Amino acid sequence: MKLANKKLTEKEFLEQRQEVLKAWPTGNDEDLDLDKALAFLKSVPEDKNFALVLNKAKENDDTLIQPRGGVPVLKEHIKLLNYLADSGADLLPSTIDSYTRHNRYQEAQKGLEESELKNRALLNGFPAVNHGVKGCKEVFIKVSKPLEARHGTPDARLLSEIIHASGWTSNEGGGISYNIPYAKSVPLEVSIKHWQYVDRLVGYYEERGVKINREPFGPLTGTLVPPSISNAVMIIEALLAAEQGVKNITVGYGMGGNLIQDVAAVHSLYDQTLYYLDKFGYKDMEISTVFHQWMGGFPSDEAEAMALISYSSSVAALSKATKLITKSPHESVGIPTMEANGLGVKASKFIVNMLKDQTISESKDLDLEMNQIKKEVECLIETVLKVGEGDLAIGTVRAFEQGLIDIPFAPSKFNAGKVFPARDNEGRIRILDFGNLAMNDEIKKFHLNKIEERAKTEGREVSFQLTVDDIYSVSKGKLIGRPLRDL
Amino acid sequence: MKLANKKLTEKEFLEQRQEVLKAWPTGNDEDLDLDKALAFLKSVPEDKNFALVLNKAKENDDTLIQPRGGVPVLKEHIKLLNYLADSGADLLPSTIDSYTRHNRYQEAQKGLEESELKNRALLNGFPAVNHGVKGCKEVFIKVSKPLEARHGTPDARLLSEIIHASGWTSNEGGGISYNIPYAKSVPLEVSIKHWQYVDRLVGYYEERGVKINREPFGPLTGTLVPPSISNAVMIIEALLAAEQGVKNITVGYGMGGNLIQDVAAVHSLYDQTLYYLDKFGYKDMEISTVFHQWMGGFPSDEAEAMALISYSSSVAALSKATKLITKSPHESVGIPTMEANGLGVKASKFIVNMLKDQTISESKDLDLEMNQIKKEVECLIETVLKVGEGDLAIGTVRAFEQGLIDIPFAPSKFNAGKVFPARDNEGRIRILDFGNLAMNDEIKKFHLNKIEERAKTEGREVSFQLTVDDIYSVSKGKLIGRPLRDL
Amino acid sequence: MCYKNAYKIWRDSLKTIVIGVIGADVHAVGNKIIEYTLTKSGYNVVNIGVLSSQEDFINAAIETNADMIMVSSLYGHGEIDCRGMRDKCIESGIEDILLYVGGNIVVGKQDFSEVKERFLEMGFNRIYPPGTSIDQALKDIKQDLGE
Amino acid sequence: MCYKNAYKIWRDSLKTIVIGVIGADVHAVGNKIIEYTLTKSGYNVVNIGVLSSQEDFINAAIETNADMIMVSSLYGHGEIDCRGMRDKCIESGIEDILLYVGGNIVVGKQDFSEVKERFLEMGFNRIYPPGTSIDQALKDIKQDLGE
Ligand code: B12
Ligand code: B12
Repeated sequence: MKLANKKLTEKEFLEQRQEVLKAWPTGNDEDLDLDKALAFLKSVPEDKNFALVLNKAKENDDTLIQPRGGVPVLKEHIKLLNYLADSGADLLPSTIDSYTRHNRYQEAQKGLEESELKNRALLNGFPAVNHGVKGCKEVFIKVSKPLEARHGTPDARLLSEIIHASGWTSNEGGGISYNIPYAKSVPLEVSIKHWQYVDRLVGYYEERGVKINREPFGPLTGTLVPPSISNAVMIIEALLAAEQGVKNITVGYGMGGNLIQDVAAVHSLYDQTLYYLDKFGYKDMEISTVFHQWMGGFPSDEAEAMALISYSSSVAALSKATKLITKSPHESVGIPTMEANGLGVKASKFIVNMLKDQTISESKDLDLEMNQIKKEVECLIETVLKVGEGDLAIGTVRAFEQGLIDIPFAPSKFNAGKVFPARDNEGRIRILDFGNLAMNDEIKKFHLNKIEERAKTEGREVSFQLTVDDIYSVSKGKLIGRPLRDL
Repeated sequence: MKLANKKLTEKEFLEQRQEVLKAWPTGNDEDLDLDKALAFLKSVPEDKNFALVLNKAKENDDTLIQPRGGVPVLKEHIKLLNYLADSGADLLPSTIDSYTRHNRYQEAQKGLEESELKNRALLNGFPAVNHGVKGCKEVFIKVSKPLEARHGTPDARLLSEIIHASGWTSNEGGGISYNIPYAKSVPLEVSIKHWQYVDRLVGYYEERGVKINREPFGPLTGTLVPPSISNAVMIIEALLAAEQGVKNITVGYGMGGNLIQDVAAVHSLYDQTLYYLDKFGYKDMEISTVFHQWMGGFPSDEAEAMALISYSSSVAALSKATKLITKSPHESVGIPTMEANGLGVKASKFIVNMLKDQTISESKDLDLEMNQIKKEVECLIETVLKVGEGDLAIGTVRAFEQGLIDIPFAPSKFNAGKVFPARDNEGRIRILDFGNLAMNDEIKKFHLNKIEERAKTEGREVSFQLTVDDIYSVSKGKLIGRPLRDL
Repeated sequence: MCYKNAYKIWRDSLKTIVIGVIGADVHAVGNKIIEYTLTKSGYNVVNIGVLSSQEDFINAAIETNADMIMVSSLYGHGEIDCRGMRDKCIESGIEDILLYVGGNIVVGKQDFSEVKERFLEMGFNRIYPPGTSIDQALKDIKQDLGE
Repeated sequence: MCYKNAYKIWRDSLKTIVIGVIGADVHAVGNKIIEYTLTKSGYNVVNIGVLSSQEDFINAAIETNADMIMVSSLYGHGEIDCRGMRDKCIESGIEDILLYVGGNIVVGKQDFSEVKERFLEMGFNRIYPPGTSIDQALKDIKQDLGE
């Protein structure tokens, strides 16, 4: 089948489905019968439906708290999730292990078995495919909050089938955001097709009256990603999902570190997602936003990590994001213990409650930053449509091929990897090297001026060294990687 | 001697001094000879001089970190301070115990001896007068950062003599701020006179070329104090100090909880302090600002406390205060352990570093809030001058007598205690009951409107219950004490 | 029966609690809230305020024929300030009065069971750990004073 | 001697280090920084990138006659992914090659002395705890490879 941004017919979908379910024995489960799954999903109570809980939060101007978290052994995983809920999590995750993400179910099985045997986690997440509907349903039944699969899987078709049939009403990812930062040699064309399937599955349920939330992964590589690049990717994935019948979408953003730029990014992400969905004729969409606490390298000191978590939460609350994904004080070291994860949740919840009734006042500075982001996003999206000759999916593949869209620090060979960011004098993320990025000269000049200004302040040349220093800086307790100054 | 805002002559000062030094045997120390003390103070290196370090920070736009901290036993106290410095404190405190604050040196002695015996602190601070110049000098010599006495002492004359002669180059307090929130039956007239002496002592050294910093205590009762009330007190104390020859002053503010109001308060505090000092002809003043992390009831959960500490630090950094006074995760329970205190320092330092290059953008909202505070402060200061028939000291006493200035929740019977604050819908601190507070009708209307707006949102009447709910709210994780709503 | 009398009779029917903050302690906020809460809960509250000595508490209790003395200590010197209080009550002839203490009664974060032991020995009837708000103690008060 | 030759001779004089990220791990940032730092420090760096198998590392080492293999593992599966690597080196005839491993090599916060033991047994020469940046390891590299 040729790539195109076009809704899969039910026939195409069902045919593909037969293949998908064969990838691993758990695909055989009778609960994967679509009618059975639909009936089960319809029995999910309102307060465990991810989409409905998000809608309510948006209405109330709340920022909901969701940690990451997943361990291999079923019992332990359920224990973890309940602990997180008790700590204050409003929404629950199940972070999937990396073998499963690469469809290496055999290795996942080995890791799972060894973890059970040794009583020590050898996998970095919950192998949902290996646990199958049986295990995933048990998780669903034994927790009291909505569940989402969080992963990083270029081909998440079987995984998605299993989790939705188990009553999990949200799924993170997208054809770009779960490929470029998460894989090396999966062609974009392939991952987009696979995510069309995942979205079509949600559309299938949606058409039959079951609300399921979808969440493109905003932070991408989590490393100095300029807001316009991630926002453009979010909007493209929202459009691709909408075409397949998805109605409830949460677009995401990973904190950059400068308050005004971050708030501007969340606001313009929301505005432009609405704008483009409307422009392309997708109606009755339910759009919310998710803010990710600092996604780059964390400080190893736990008090500092707690401070960073709290600061991230303040920004999230002030940006009025609908959801906040939290980190833990163990972030720089390894998968957190249940307790450490809970500390992150508690601190985050405290902050969003404290800041519930506050916003960032409108200001010229905020306006300018929003306009800047919007202009840049427009450049990118228009270019994608142009090179795609009107087709968004094709345009995306071609734009990445030509480096017109380019995600910094991504491992994928289908990403040009020529864009290098650096911070300006206020710590806002700007672009130092545009590579082939589809932005006009005015924008380029703006960025370069800002970076030159900074380099001048620091008495040094504009070079890749700025980028390197900025990658390390937050973990060392500074936003901007300035050379040490005499005190 | 009659009260007046007039510099003590050297003769008056020296005469009074003789009495002061007799209050406790340690007043007898030969190092309290003014020439000896002066010589010692002149030997204090630049990086241990509080005033100079503050000046440098202000120039660099840095926000310095200072914890609170003091334990009775000398060796333990030195250990504590060095630990705090290693955790990142730029400036060191010595918090004085409560007996000393009330000049009950006998009881302090008992507490000190019992603490040494039982190897467990029975005093809530460092009894500096009992330790005398000998002990205080040892502290000074064995730490590497500038030292300040932090207390709450209506009559701090002997204490101040001892600490300055020991090389401590900053002293917190003032005739109002260390009486009204810290005493019940000390007449304001008396405490103002005693603080004139303390300021005159600093003026004496200042005239002879030694810079010493003075810091009026901004947070007052730490409990929902409207910014204009504390700012007015700060400005009055700055003027009283300047008259006695103090040159280096740090005016303070305790966080209220709403970002914009807090930033507005710090900015206008700085602006108006400069304005009034200039207006009354005090030249060559060096003014800096200090921001106190949340001074009201803390949450007992340590993760939440860390979050509150971090949020407070963000506000401090964004307000560009020169100094930040930190709290610890043990705040709600008791005097923190060394380690817990260090955690607060680390988190705070991390945040001010992260936000070093950021400010709150100018906005209409911020401007309006600043103007509001300035107008109110003007009302208060003009009234004080009026009832004092031009004399600030006399005016202050009379204004408090008549409730024209009135500090919420203060224990002093020389405070009217008729003002009750409450938060508005954005969590800004407004005044619910003005008592006799010297503010004009326009201001009163503004406040009452804001509070009515809130009460309406919550579907209840304007009453003292709002105040009570707001006193508890932050410790329960909300800024505004709203009635529980259904979720 | 005139209005004033009715009021007095009602007033006298209430149980009386003396409250205050002991020693050199000036923490006034909790004290004001305690007065507000106990009054709202139907007690006759005699508030001697902050910076009160043992004698201040006892004298107030004798004068008002109080049923309970509720000592607040927030600033950490509670241990020193409260010693011998029960003995003074005995000397003053109110040996059976209920003695409550709460707030942040010792310096720092200490093992509370030990702290409680120390204050029980001093003769206090109920001892509350940090973070116990007055609302949480209402149940005990009701129980000890009768509905 | 033409320019190209001079370059080649200089190039050949450098010690060669193979770097990459093992297993299903895609953490690319540290890997790019390691390449940058080692190159700047005068090593010939062969970067096989993320998602590399033991075989990928060993083949690259053989092809480039490398002095050291530096394995990064960030995502937590390092323990599974690294098992048997020394044996494979021996089989492939590069038994003496230096094997370094670093990053976040196991799942979660574990006692590092135990972790180190496990990896020493697997035949690694140097094992680094989380938070050790490449700059901090330069000293060891210099020492092991000679100046
Ligand atoms: C950014 C990031 C991501 C990005 C990566 C983008 C990309 N493609 O590169 C994204 C968001 C995609 C991501 C995904 C995942 N991540 Co991740 N990620 C991070 C994070 C926050 C920073 C990593 C980073 O770039 N640091 C900056 C660079 C410069 O530092 P560095 O990577 O540590 O490398 C330096 C040193 O380690 C050292 N070093 C590295 N190798 C070696 C080798 C030797 C011999 C020596 C001497 C030194 C050395 O030198 C490098 C340069 O100085 C870390 C946590 C942290 N450190 O704060 C988690 C972290 C590494 N991720 C983790 C996990 C589990 C995942 C996921 C499974 C998702 C999840 N559960 O959250 C997926 C895995 C995907 C996969 N298949 O690999 C865990 C690993 C847990 C563990 N080991 O127990 C971490 C530690 C977070 C955590 N505490 O849970 N991640
Ligand atoms: C506000 C505050 C101040 C204000 C007080 C203003 C004023 N005049 O009222 C200022 C800034 C002036 C101040 C000064 C000092 N403070 Co202070 N202060 C606080 C703080 C932050 C909040 C207190 C408060 O108002 N809470 C709100 C009210 C509603 O709650 P509450 O006071 O706890 O009272 C409730 C309960 O405790 C309970 N309760 C109280 N008594 C009783 C009795 C019974 C029987 C029962 C059942 C219940 C009960 O009911 C009350 C209502 O619900 C607390 C720490 C905290 N809690 O977060 C420290 C704290 C009490 N302060 C402390 C100290 C040490 C001091 C100082 C010595 C300075 C210093 N070292 O920092 C001085 C002491 C001055 C003096 N001589 O007393 C310590 C005490 C340490 C200890 N016990 O180990 C604390 C715990 C902070 C800390 N962790 O270091 N403080």
